[in-house]
Amino acid sequence: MLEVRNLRKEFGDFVAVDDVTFSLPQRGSLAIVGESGSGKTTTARMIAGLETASGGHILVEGEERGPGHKRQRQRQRLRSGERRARGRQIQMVFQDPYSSLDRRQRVGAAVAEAVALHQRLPADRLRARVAELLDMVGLDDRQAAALPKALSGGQRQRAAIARALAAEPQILILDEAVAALDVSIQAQILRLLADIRARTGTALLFITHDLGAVRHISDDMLVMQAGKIVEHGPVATVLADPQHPYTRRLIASVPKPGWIPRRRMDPAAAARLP
Amino acid sequence: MTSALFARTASKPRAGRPRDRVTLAAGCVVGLFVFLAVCGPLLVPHAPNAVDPLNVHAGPSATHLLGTDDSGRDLLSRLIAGTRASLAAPAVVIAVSTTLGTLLALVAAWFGGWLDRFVSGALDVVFGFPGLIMAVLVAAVFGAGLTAPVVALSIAYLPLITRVVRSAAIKERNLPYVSALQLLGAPTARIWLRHLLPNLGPLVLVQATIGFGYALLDVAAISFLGLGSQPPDPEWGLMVANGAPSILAGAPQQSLYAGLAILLVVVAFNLLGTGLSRRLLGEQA
Amino acid sequence: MSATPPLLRIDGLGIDLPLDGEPRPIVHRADVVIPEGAAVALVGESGSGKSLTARAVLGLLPAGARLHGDVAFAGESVAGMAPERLRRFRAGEVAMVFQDPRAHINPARSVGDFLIEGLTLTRGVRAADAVRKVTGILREVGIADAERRMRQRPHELSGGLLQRVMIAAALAAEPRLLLADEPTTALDVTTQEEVMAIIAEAREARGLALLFITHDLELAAAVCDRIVVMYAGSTVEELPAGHLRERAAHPYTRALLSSRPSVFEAGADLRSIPGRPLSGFEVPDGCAFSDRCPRVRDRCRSERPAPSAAGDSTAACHFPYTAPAEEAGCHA
Amino acid sequence: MRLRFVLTRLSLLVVTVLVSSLAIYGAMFLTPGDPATLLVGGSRDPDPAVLAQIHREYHLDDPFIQGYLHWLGNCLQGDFGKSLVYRDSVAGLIGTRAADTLALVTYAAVIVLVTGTVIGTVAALRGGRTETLVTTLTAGAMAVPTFVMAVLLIWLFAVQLPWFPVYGSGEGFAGTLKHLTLPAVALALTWIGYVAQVTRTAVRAELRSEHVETARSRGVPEHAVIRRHVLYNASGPVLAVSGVGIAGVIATAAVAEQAFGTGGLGSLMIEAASKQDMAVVQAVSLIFVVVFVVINTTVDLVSAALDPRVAQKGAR
Repeated sequence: MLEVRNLRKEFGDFVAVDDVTFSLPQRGSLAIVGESGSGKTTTARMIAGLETASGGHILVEGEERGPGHKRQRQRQRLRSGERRARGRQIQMVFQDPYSSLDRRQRVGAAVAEAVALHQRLPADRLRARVAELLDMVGLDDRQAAALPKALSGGQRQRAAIARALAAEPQILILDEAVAALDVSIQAQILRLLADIRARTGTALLFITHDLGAVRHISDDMLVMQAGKIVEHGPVATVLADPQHPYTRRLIASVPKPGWIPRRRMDPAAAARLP
Repeated sequence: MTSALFARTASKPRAGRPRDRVTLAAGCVVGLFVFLAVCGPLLVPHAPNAVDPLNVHAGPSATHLLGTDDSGRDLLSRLIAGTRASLAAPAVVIAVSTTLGTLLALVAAWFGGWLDRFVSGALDVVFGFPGLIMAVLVAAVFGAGLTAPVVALSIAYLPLITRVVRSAAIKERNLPYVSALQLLGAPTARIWLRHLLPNLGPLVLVQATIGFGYALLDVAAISFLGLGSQPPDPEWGLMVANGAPSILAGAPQQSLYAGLAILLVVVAFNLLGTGLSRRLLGEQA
Repeated sequence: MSATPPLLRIDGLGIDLPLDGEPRPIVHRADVVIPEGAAVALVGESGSGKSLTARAVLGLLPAGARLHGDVAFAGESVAGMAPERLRRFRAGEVAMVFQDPRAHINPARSVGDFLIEGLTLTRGVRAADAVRKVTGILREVGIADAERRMRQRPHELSGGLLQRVMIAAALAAEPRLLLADEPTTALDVTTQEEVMAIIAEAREARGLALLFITHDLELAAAVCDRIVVMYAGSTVEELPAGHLRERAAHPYTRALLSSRPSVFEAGADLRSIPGRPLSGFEVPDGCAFSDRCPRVRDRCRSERPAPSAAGDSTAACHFPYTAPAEEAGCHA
Repeated sequence: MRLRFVLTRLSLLVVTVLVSSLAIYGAMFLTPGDPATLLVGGSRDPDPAVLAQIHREYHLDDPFIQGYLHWLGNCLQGDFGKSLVYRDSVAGLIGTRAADTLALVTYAAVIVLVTGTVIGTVAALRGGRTETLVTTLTAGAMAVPTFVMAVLLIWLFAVQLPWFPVYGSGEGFAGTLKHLTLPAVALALTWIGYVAQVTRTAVRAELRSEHVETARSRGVPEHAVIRRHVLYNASGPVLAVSGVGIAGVIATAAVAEQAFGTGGLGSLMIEAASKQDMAVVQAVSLIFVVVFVVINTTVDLVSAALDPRVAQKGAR
């Protein structure tokens, strides 16, 4: 359903994303794993259309989505119907639960605004749809009537997910969506996402550095390092039998029973660090 | 987490009730003067420009509560009548510079790139031109009167407002909720009007309130220098200048009262502004 | 109790901070014991009070903080130290590594300046000697081109390198106890491993004791001897790291273990804890965890459980697990 | 990176001066009538022959840009034209008054810098009541207009307590100092408040910063923490605000000069403006703008030298 071909992004001389190619099937769940500076978030932002690609193609159901040409993109910026149609393709949930919501807008109103952008509904049907969405993410009436600051990080992230689902997107991108949460809350959100995928068939593109979360939520994964894909395959296979040295290193760095931290970086490499 | 907790403990105890009372009082003073600016001419006990050559430099009395000036005009009436002229000019300055500045800031922050660089650069240039000097220059061209200085000050205040709002707008524009709205396909106009502007509103209001005090100060200074309001207008800055020669003669009341009126209004606007800032923006002590 | 006191004993520590003008309890009851040379982890989520507890060890609390209970270093109460004694204690006996080195190292001064300051200003080491010493330590923590790094400003270094600088600065003081407050939370996993390895090696070489503050139970169990779990301002469980998986008795510890998705086991069920972690001042009368606990009973809501020892560990729970954990989803 | 920042700042200085000079020169053409009437010095009914001569001297009939370049070229060579009101060369008028203004501005600037930074620092370090008191007083000081302060000082020290002379600018160093004290205080007060408040905020922010917590956690003696970490780090913003303070003193010097009748460039400009003697107004505004901009640029450059992060941010 989503196809990314030879995607590239340059910031001046710096190549942030280099020749990234992958696809995400209908109802699929793909994780892009990498550390800071790997280009995973930039890739996600280009797919969502928040960043212009320097080259390559992004296709949703065979249709070109993120044209590389800047001028073409700006023309599209003007057509709001087109923008909404794109909104029904891809939605995104961001890392920081504190600024993902407008601090002056009540949670219910934020979801209602999102629903109203995509469906012309009479007031009572709109209200019912908002209640349905909030219920799906586990928020009640009291939380719907609250301002974001009255909610915990996990509840805000639930609200952000409800807002994204209002567009009934085919693909939901989660950009480190649980990284800022407490451990016990992370588990809640991961379960919620798995549940949503099962109920709505929304495909998930999971951007993360957390291999544990990947195992729980994704079918396939790709590993990025310095802008390039270094490994790509089913999650179980990659985690059980990593091929690329960087993937092995990444897995070896995860604490587990009997794990002893080791210094793997040679001093010469450390000297080249900024 | 810990640092956020510390910040809260450090700032909260200082913002208690007494400060809010100060803000409330400042708001009342501002309200009183706005009321006087609107209704003042209806309330004055004497005609503000009526001279009385037999009763110059009179002290306070039942008929003249604050005494009279060098021409025997009633000072209280002149102060009240002068409220409108003294407040209207800075109000225009702030209205123009705030509206224009907020718009410029939003445009620069939203589109970024060369447009932002151009706006910031242009404002840096304007900032290099002190407002008072600009006002004197235009007064030299157009002759004395309030119009030219008000235009000059509106331009001079532009960079001050725009810089603050722009940096806040850039922060706001980069928050993920704006990206989320864009991804939902919300029209740009809607994002601006329903989200960005309301969120920047408190900051703009605070800036405008504090700026008003300084604009009043600058307008009064220009009138004091003889380049703004002209005699016999009872504008406060002009009254300070008019009264100056009488001070050495031992009759400081005209300058003092007019000066105190200016002081009171500026302090009130400042306190109201900082109070609003604390309430609305939750800023430092 | 033995004749020689442990290196660090935190005994019934409570900390109140002024919030909205009135003192609120942030830490209710923290108990930690660190023998000479041992590594103890203080594990908890946000609001648990773990960072504040660590700061209390240094006597580094915000203005207006009220303390009860005691923190004793080698038998000497930290709260009772005179200012000059406290300063020498901080300069030479404990050292702290903070979570965010970028904020915690003066950005306007050079890295070298930061490193030698602890020696020249606190114990009158000559600058040249101090430079020689910290150069050696920088090499030890994996910074080879020490001379160049010391001339640089903090903003020119990556987060991982800066954290090594912070550790080097702590080691240069030759402390007996190292406090590490989430030293790797802001770092990538591969860098985390490097930094933890550096800390482990330094401990080995120096016989250094460690108080390791973290939210990551797995990491804590891997690098420490004993684990102290905190929740909402109280110590809820204390046990040997090796027993964490099978013998954790407190429902919170078990829930925390099973809510972490495992990288290494397919199909393990992810159990989430309902609700959110509380802060110390939000705690109800009874057990702080009662609202989220799967084993809650009436008594839990009215009576706060006191810590009680069972074998090698201690748990503050009315109804602790006694059977080895099978269902926790994390087999050893 | 550093060099690029310096070049950016310097080119901004040049652009600002060019645009400002263009505005100063162009302002003359905004008048509804003949710009030459602004140069004859206020006479309502000027002699056509004089007007024609002015047109020739100021190249008013040439294309605008040519006239501007001609004027700017002359100004750069120190030739600011002639004032028909004062019947003197503008350069001569400026020359005799520049020293008075320089003395007043320097005096006021010294007061602002010393008092403002000291008060602000002490307030932040002492905290508690001192801080509240200083915050209140400085907020008050910022609200007192220079000319109102002038009136108060004159009333207090000329009528009530005759300690200081209030008019004129005095003879000799001591005399000048004595005569300029009241004007300098009136001029300085607003800016003392401003500098003190920003200094206080900057020092406060450093006191609360995490790196200061680190220094304390390492047992660095408190006096060294204050000196090496708090004051050292706050010096950047304090320097920047000092620059704003000096620039502000210069920009408002005219008011103090006029209020105390000390004479100087500011009062020259205001007199000239009220007499619509454009040649003088243009010359003095240009001088003020150049000085103002040079000070702002210098402060930016020095701040960048003190804290390299400023330069990095600015060059982007």
